[in-house]
Amino acid sequence: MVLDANWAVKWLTLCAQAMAEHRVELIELDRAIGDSDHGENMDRGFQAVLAKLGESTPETPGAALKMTAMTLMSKVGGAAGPLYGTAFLRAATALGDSAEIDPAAWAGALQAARDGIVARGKAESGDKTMVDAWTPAVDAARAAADGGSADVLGVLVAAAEAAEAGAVSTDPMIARKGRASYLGERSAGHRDPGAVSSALILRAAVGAAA
Amino acid sequence: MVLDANWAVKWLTLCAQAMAEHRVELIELDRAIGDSDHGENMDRGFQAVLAKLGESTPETPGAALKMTAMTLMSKVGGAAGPLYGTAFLRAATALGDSAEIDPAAWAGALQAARDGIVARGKAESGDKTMVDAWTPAVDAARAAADGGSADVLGVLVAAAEAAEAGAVSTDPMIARKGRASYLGERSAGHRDPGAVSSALILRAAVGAAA
Amino acid sequence: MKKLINDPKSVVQEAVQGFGLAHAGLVTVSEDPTYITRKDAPVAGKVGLVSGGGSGHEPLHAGYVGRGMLDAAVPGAVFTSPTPDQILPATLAVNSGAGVVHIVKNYTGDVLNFETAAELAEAEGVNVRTVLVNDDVAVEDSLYTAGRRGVGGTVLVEKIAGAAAERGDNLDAVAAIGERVNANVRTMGVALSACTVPHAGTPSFDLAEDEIEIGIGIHGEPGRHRIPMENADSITNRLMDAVLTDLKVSSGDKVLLFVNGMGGTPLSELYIVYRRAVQVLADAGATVERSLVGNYITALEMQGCSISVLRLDDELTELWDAPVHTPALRWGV
Amino acid sequence: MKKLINDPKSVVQEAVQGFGLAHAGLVTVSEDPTYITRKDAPVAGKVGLVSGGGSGHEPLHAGYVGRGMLDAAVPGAVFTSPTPDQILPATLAVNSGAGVVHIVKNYTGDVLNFETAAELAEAEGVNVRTVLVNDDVAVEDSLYTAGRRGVGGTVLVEKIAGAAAERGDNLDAVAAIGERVNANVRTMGVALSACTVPHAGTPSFDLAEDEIEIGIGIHGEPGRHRIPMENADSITNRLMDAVLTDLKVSSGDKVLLFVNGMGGTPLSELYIVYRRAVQVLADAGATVERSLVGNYITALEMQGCSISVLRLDDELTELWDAPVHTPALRWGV
Ligand SMILES: Nc1ncnc2c1ncn2[C@@H]1O[C@H](COP(=O)(O)OP(=O)(O)O)[C@@H](O)[C@H]1O
Ligand SMILES: Nc1ncnc2c1ncn2[C@@H]1O[C@H](COP(=O)(O)OP(=O)(O)O)[C@@H](O)[C@H]1O
Ligand SMILES: [Mg+2]
Ligand SMILES: [Mg+2]
Ligand SMILES: [Mg+2]
Ligand SMILES: [Mg+2]
Repeated sequence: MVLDANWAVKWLTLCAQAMAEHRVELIELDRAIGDSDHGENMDRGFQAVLAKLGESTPETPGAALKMTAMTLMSKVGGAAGPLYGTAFLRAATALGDSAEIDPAAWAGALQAARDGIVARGKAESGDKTMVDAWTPAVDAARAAADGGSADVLGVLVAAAEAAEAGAVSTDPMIARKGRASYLGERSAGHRDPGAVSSALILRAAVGAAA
Repeated sequence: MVLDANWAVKWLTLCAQAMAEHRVELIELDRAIGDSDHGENMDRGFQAVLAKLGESTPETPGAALKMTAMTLMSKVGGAAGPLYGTAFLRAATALGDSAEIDPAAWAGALQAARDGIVARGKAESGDKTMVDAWTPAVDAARAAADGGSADVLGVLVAAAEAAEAGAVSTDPMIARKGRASYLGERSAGHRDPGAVSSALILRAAVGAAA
Repeated sequence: MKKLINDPKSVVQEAVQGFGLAHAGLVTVSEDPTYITRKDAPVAGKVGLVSGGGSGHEPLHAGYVGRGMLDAAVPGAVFTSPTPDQILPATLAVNSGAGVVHIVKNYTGDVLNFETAAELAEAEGVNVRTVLVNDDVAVEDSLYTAGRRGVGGTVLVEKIAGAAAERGDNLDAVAAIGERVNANVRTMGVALSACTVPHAGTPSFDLAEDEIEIGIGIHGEPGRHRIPMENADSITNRLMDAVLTDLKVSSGDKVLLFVNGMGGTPLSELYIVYRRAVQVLADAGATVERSLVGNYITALEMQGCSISVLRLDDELTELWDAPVHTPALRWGV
Repeated sequence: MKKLINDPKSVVQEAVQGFGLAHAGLVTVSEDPTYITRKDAPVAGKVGLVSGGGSGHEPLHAGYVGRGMLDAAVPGAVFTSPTPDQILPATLAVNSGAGVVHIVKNYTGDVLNFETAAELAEAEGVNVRTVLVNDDVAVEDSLYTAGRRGVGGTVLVEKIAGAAAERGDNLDAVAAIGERVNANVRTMGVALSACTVPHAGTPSFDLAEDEIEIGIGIHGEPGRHRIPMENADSITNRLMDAVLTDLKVSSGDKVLLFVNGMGGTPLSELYIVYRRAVQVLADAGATVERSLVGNYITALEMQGCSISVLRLDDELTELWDAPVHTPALRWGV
């Protein structure tokens, strides 16, 4: 199992599938503390990525992620568009031209993605945003990669599980960034949609490698 | 029992009471085949009549009806305002200065009222309008008065009963005048609100004499 | 029923007060009896234009009082035509001696009340002409109805007759222009939801989640028939079909296309309807020379729209383009 | 969900097409990427004004493209901010060389997308200034929120900055005027019902028949808190209280009062609110010098309203009065 261009294509394809499948769920989550569009935005964005993949096949994982960044940036809109756009762009840059990604490189790419989101959105952990999925994911991936015991699949799994737990952890939080922050305390008791879509993306990475 | 100014004042007071009591019912009837305002219009109109009665007491039945005509004309609006206004005005004219009304005079006043409504509204019997209450009422009052057997109360009762039956008779009719006519066949199966308010008015005349 | 009101009984009065405050530079409000006149009324030598009807259709009619349109508007209770004791003083207030045109939507109540007021005004020496607007193709104009209703076309009659009066046309000429507009305009409407009259408190009709009413008027009356929900293009096709057939639109015709919101429908949806209506007209060989899209004659918060098509000639177009300065319609000034 | 649409996915595209057809004399529509420019853009020597945001707030922003207001509008998907690949070409299209001002409502998505577009435009040699509108007093402007939202005040910023650009102010001056308007305007809104985003299909929040949401924005988000239904005067008092306190309105102030409908509320109700708002201002010793009442920045078919108060000075008043010729706001021309 190697993380190469094939894997990247499969990952993005599974992302598109996941967004289509969870479109309504993400809309419902956003309906509760936002403006009911997150599922629609993500679905539209990844359908566009899928269309691009149909046009030409990227040569490297980095190229695939760069194409994804540009597409999400121009098709998603809202807060999620620029944030995911930046995340994929930074990850692509971190990966460079490598044909294959090793555990450390993947952890580094996730770190770059997370830092990109924070740089753009200025959210901190606990602000009830996608950062609350990404930060634990990065930490888990880094730990798995550094431990040396995990193969690349193990790193993907660690990141996905941590992101999922991170998404769940947003439930009691009071939002301090993004649209949900307007609700103040009323935002508590709901899961952040962006954290959930982030976990879906990281879970799809596992599926593509399995 | 005589129909004098006192009776007229009591009649109009009972009319106001009836319209207030049946306000919602008349709105509901008008909601089904019109625009939901008949009960509100009639209530507003007769409350204004009541207010006028509080300001000065009419000397004759004719004066009471003329005041009512002018008040309804200026406060009711819609189709019912001018139609009832004309009806009361014509009745007042028919009664002239008489201090007391005998059966024949009352039948004549009802006839004049009915003719006024027809002159203004151009509706025929069977068009599903207030005319379908007034025409049988006039006929019944005339028959009772002409028969000579009925006292004035009998004439009032005959008119009220015929008006009530007339209102019920509008149920299956297809409206050909007024707002309900826009509905075409969908107007069948509903009672005409103006016919019902007409019956209430004629029933109040009985109550005032009882 | 949730509404931004204080008391159903004071809705019209308070709305008119607010209107008067917001447009104090343009209009004068008489509160008892209720009517609104143009600030500079009566305009010397000019024919006066008066319209009115039940409230609940805002901005109609008060929103169209001002230079190049109405001289006075007379609002009745909600969905209830005004009374002669309102219409008469409004008529007298705007009569400069050149006479007054009453623009009356064809409803029994409006017709009767304006009729009485016109008689009374004539008795006071004012020449009155009445233009009856009856553009609604949903209603058959036959012995078996009260005749076609006045709906969307009313706005166009008021604008164009208003421009004719402003340029100095005499009483008969202004009335004739108004009648020409009425003769050349047809309208058909659809409701996706009913409206709630404040004093009634419940929706004016009940419509299932998958039904719409075709052929509604502007008073929350149910329409001619009820059909399952369709998409915007199909609904537009239906409305346009009825309008174009009745108006006998033919290739080469130049028209004004007016897509009107009933009050509760987003503007974006009106533009979707407009888009399809333009296509239908193009298919019929007609060209849209002028257009109007928005909430101009409403039925409270009803969701839905009406489409009006007015066949234009050069004079009507010129009068449409003439300056107008009212709270709700303004251009060229 | 009943809407006059064909397909939730084509709502924006078809509405924009209809808009372009209806206002072909005033605007040019680019369909892919989607943006709308003033017909005569770029206007030589003039600073360009670009605004944009999610769709569903019509007539904002496209309705304000034209002389004396915006040079371009960039509509995103419904309630979703537009993307840099729309904002950038719109910016380039209206740049005459005098630079471009981006008017951005303060939402994370709008801020981020406009930020990227501005960077890209700067990279292509266009000077860009950004005016961030954040007039919503319902949201506390603190470290613990995304900051106050841009709501009703946006319309006023666009009109007044547009007039400044039209009279020939330079880039920094236009931006400064926009910021001055923003600094002097506060807004607070209320919803009586939620709206339904087409692609979502269900109302954006659930509100009982006897509840209202105080402090709503324009995206169908729930408000700051929910209270039992009250009458129009009480609701108006609440909104005005919040606005006047935050704006620190004091005796002698001259203001512009803007009562805005959220889309599904009848105009008559807005006038009832306006009436009370004027009384509240009078009690505070302030005078209403200018006013605007109607549906100018909406949330689809939401029922409710917002009240904005802008403290005027002579220059702002003069710029407000300056001629404007757009599909949705027009005077003096
Ligand atoms: N400043 C921020 N930093 C990180 N993530 C954010 C920020 N603001 C919003 N988000 C994320 O974006 C998600 C909402 O995305 P979306 O609904 O598509 O955009 P919008 O809020 O513009 O409608 C939120 O659930 C949250 O995870
Ligand atoms: N042409 C007519 N002739 C007689 N009665 C009529 C006519 N048109 C309407 N009506 C009566 O008026 C009633 C409706 O009155 P109302 O609801 O107050 O006025 P509107 O129809 O203007 O809302 C109808 O129920 C009918 O009885
Ligand atoms: Mg969202
Ligand atoms: Mg009625
Ligand atoms: Mg009525
Ligand atoms: Mg959004």
